[in-house]
Amino acid sequence: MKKLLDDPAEAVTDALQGLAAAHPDLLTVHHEPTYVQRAGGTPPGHVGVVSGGGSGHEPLHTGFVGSGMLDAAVPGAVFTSPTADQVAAALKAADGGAGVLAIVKNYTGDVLNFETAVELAQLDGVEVASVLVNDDVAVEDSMYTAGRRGVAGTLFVEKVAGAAAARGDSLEAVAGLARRAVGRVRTMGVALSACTVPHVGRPSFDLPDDEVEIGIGIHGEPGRHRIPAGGARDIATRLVDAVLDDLAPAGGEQVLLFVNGMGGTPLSELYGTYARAREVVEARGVRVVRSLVGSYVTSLEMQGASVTVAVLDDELTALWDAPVRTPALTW
Amino acid sequence: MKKLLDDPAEAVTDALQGLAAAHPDLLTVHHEPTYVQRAGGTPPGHVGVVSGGGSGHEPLHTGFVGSGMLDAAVPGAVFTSPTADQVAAALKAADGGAGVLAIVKNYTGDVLNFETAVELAQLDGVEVASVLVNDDVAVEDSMYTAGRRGVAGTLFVEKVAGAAAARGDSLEAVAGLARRAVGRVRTMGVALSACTVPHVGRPSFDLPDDEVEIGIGIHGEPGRHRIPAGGARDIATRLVDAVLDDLAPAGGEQVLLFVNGMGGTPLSELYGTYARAREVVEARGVRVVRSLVGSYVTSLEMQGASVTVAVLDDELTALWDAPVRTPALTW
Amino acid sequence: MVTALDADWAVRWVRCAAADVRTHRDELTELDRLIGDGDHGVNLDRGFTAVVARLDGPDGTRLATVGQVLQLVATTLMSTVGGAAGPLYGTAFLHASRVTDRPVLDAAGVLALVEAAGEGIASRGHAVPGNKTMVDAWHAAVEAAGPVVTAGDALAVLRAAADGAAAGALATIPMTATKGRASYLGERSAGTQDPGACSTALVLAAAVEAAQAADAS
Amino acid sequence: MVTALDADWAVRWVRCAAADVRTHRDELTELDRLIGDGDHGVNLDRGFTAVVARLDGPDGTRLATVGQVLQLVATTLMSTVGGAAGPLYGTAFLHASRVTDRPVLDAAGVLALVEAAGEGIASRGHAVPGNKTMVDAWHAAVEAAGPVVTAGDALAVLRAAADGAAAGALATIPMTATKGRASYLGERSAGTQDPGACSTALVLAAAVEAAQAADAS
Ligand SMILES: Nc1ncnc2c1ncn2[C@@H]1O[C@H](COP(=O)(O)OP(=O)(O)O)[C@@H](O)[C@H]1O
Ligand SMILES: Nc1ncnc2c1ncn2[C@@H]1O[C@H](COP(=O)(O)OP(=O)(O)O)[C@@H](O)[C@H]1O
Ligand SMILES: [Mg+2]
Ligand SMILES: [Mg+2]
Ligand SMILES: [Mg+2]
Ligand SMILES: [Mg+2]
Repeated sequence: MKKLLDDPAEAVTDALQGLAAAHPDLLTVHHEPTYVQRAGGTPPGHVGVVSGGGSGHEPLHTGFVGSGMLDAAVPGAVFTSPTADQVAAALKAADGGAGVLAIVKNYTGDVLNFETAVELAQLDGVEVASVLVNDDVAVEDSMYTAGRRGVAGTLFVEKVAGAAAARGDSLEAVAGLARRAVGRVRTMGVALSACTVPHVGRPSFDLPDDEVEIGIGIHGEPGRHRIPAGGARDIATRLVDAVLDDLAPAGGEQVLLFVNGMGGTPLSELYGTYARAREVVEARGVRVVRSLVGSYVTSLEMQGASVTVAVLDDELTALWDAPVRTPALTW
Repeated sequence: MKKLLDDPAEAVTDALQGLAAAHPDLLTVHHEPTYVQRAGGTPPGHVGVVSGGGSGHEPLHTGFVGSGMLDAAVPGAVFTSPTADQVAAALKAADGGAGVLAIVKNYTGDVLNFETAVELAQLDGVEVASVLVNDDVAVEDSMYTAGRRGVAGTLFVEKVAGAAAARGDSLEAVAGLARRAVGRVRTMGVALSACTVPHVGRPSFDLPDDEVEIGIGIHGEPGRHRIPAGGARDIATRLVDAVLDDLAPAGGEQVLLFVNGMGGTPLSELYGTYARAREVVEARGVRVVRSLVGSYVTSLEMQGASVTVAVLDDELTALWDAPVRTPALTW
Repeated sequence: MVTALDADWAVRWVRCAAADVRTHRDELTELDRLIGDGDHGVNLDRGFTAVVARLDGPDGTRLATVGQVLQLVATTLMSTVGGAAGPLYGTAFLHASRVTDRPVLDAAGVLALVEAAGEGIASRGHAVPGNKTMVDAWHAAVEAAGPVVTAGDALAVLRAAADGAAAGALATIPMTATKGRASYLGERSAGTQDPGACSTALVLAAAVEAAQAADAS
Repeated sequence: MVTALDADWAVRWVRCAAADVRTHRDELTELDRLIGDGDHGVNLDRGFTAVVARLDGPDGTRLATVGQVLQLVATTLMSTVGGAAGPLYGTAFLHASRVTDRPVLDAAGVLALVEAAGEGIASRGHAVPGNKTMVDAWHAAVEAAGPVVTAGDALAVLRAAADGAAAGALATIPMTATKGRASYLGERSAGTQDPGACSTALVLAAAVEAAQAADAS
């Protein structure tokens, strides 16, 4: 394992130090407990939007702190949910008097720690609503699993909620829009290589040279099954089909198509995959009206990608288009 | 080799198809010969700013086409300079009546093809000025080399030139500012792993697990020497020292510090490296007033990073801060 | 025969557990790498290291009851471990501390401790035996310890619980996970021991170790 | 003895060169991987494939002089190869076409062809012998071919040029590059043959092959 790191135990702290130093206009980093807050705090009277989870998915979530998206983000250790007291501190800090929305990716660790944190913040008089993101169609949502994971679709939910909060919506309204976003976004991913967690020092799974993992999450966990390594067209077709089979669009819908890199995939491959994915989406009678291509919800240096489709309506489109200024997403 | 590609010979075209489909508001892609042009073309009366080079460095250059940066970009095959007729077509297309600035990275292939292209465009009555970017301090600029390479500092030159053109500067003024930018920007890079050119199918060099290449370029070429793999602090110190020794700041200068990923490096490692690099820069009495952290000038999926320092003055700072709207850089 | 276990035992337990977690950190992490996300050993090691640091600090000097020790463990794990294991182990020790707030535990007290811990985890994680989680180990511990309590030997109860946990952890190997990250793997999760069940067995074995040290002294 | 080479020979030359470049594509690319950026074989293969496609198309039917064939090669390489090799080989064939615009070349004409090509490359790339570039092969070709021309055998001149190029290419192995990408490696460039010099030797050997086919027929 070779990485641009010093002590693996300090890797998260070191990265946060750099984030704070590079973006003093956008955010500040708090310590003991650790969380990242928007510079200047939540505007008074606005709903605070908070998310968090294990590190290793950068820019998610810390890179989305700023105006128009997250008011605070809580990074845990690599691939490890933050602790409840970290999350509680961020929830309290992000309260601008109109309450706070907690956006939680559906993992046992995140759910348990956010649950406790919400109770702690509420004890301190902060009004908190939660929304659970579970966009990963690779996992069957059945009694035999912990339920679908929250993956790249989280970006869409955070953007929509942040924009709703920025225009002054109430906590109930922001939470409602975030839930609407969750209901309309689906993702499926593929890994060409595993990633190496710094303190583990070896790849998170072993993958032969001629196979890819279909249905991976974003924690270096293996996927649902392996298939022979096909080309971009083959993979894009599998991912889009899985996503659209689940969304079951009637046809004629307008969608956001988001091709996300897992961290180690060149941008050119993501654009090539986007081209293939778009062909498949449009062949099913769905219109792509918004696009995002890049490495936004990653698994360290994993090679691979995910395809996310979000079904838009006029309001969600307007919220997606609304101005945003964060280290990783700006328009 | 596993990549999200279909036919390696079509990889550049496939990525361009995706780029065009994802950003119709920002750019269009022309074929036969291939170049990328800003949507709507160069505003009449404005200087056109054009760059190009081999593919595999995305988002450089095609991802910087839009308003406030490049009016056209010319992608060659992977790591292969585009042909002269491609470049000539882009130069002609980017002429808004006020002439065109060609920004050329200093590689024999780029220089030769741009030279011919400039002659061809001038034959067609287009006024063209050229500026050669050679920011890589890893290469000694002596009679024993082809001269210093153009690497990540190219982004700074393109941003400055694009902003100058956008405010209506003359060709002479835009070229002068671009040359001033070239004179004040220096870069040094490190590779932790090699990259694999799609049609080659094997890594561009072989690097033992406990060594890193110092002084790499952006074409998967080996560096000047190998050193035992140290941590982020060790590497950042070496890179910053090489850059600042060359720039020889008197102290008190205001600089842009740009930590660039080579394609396969997680963003968190880039921020950690930025934190270390900034400490070293500031310990030498130089003030970091602008920052950029991300994978902007890449070598496919290579793991590694480069550190770029640009010495700012009021005008260069204003041009850096000026609005830009491109697929990869927007503010 | 050890009829009673006190706060000193609890402190020794926690120190033993911390040492054992450190020793087996990479094994736990490897199990989690195979069917989870490869951090379980590191998570617990970070937490127990923090616990020992607090025991060595001013907080460690005022611990008069078993419950006080366990409460310190609970709050420290909750604020340092993160992940699923943090709140789960935290809740286990918190619930256990509530039924052990006295200077000395007898055999029935030990059983109550193990029961409260196991129930805490099950209620927090909504898991039942057979889901291939640490609940399988805790459940087996309680089942094994129950019948032994009438003999009145606190160490024997503890030993039965630890042996039960070890057996319960091994029994997770063939299971297909239906809770936690391993459930994402579906049938591919079968064949590997659940990391949380394995750490549970470690932690309960450390309790026995600590009690044996008392017995010998 | 072959006293004259015509446009048909030039067409055969180009086809032979294309086939040989294809056959040795991966070797050329591997040399370039070692001291450059690993694309030389692919670049030339793309270019010569395009040349053959044009020869097979309508453009290929109206070629009456050697110069016309070489001009088609020049413009096609310039617009399809890219990199350093595109303009360099393009200029070589362009300059060569200017001195060969007649139906048949004698021994002196062959020498003029090789000289013009070599000079074209040297002037375009500002390289001199010893820089470890294709100039080393072209220069050695000209040096070897010059003395043979008085005998009047066009094939012998070509053969001397090709043998010279091969020797010149081998001579680049110990050199430290001071032009092109390999110069970035400094002394680490020594020990590997220059890819462009190697392809030069291939291309000139193809010219001999094509002339021998004429001789036999
Ligand atoms: N719902 C649950 N109930 C009980 N135990 C669980 C549950 N989910 C996970 N676990 C336990 O947690 C362990 C994983 O802990 P750890 O790796 O530290 O956290 P994470 O899964 O967040 O990375 C599993 O091996 C399992 O024993
Ligand atoms: N300045 C130069 N003059 C002559 N030949 C050169 C020069 N620079 C490079 N070359 C030749 O070009 C070859 C490399 O070609 P190629 O790999 O196709 O282009 P690139 O270097 O742009 O990738 C080198 O092996 C060398 O023979
Ligand atoms: Mg975890
Ligand atoms: Mg090249
Ligand atoms: Mg885990
Ligand atoms: Mg090359």
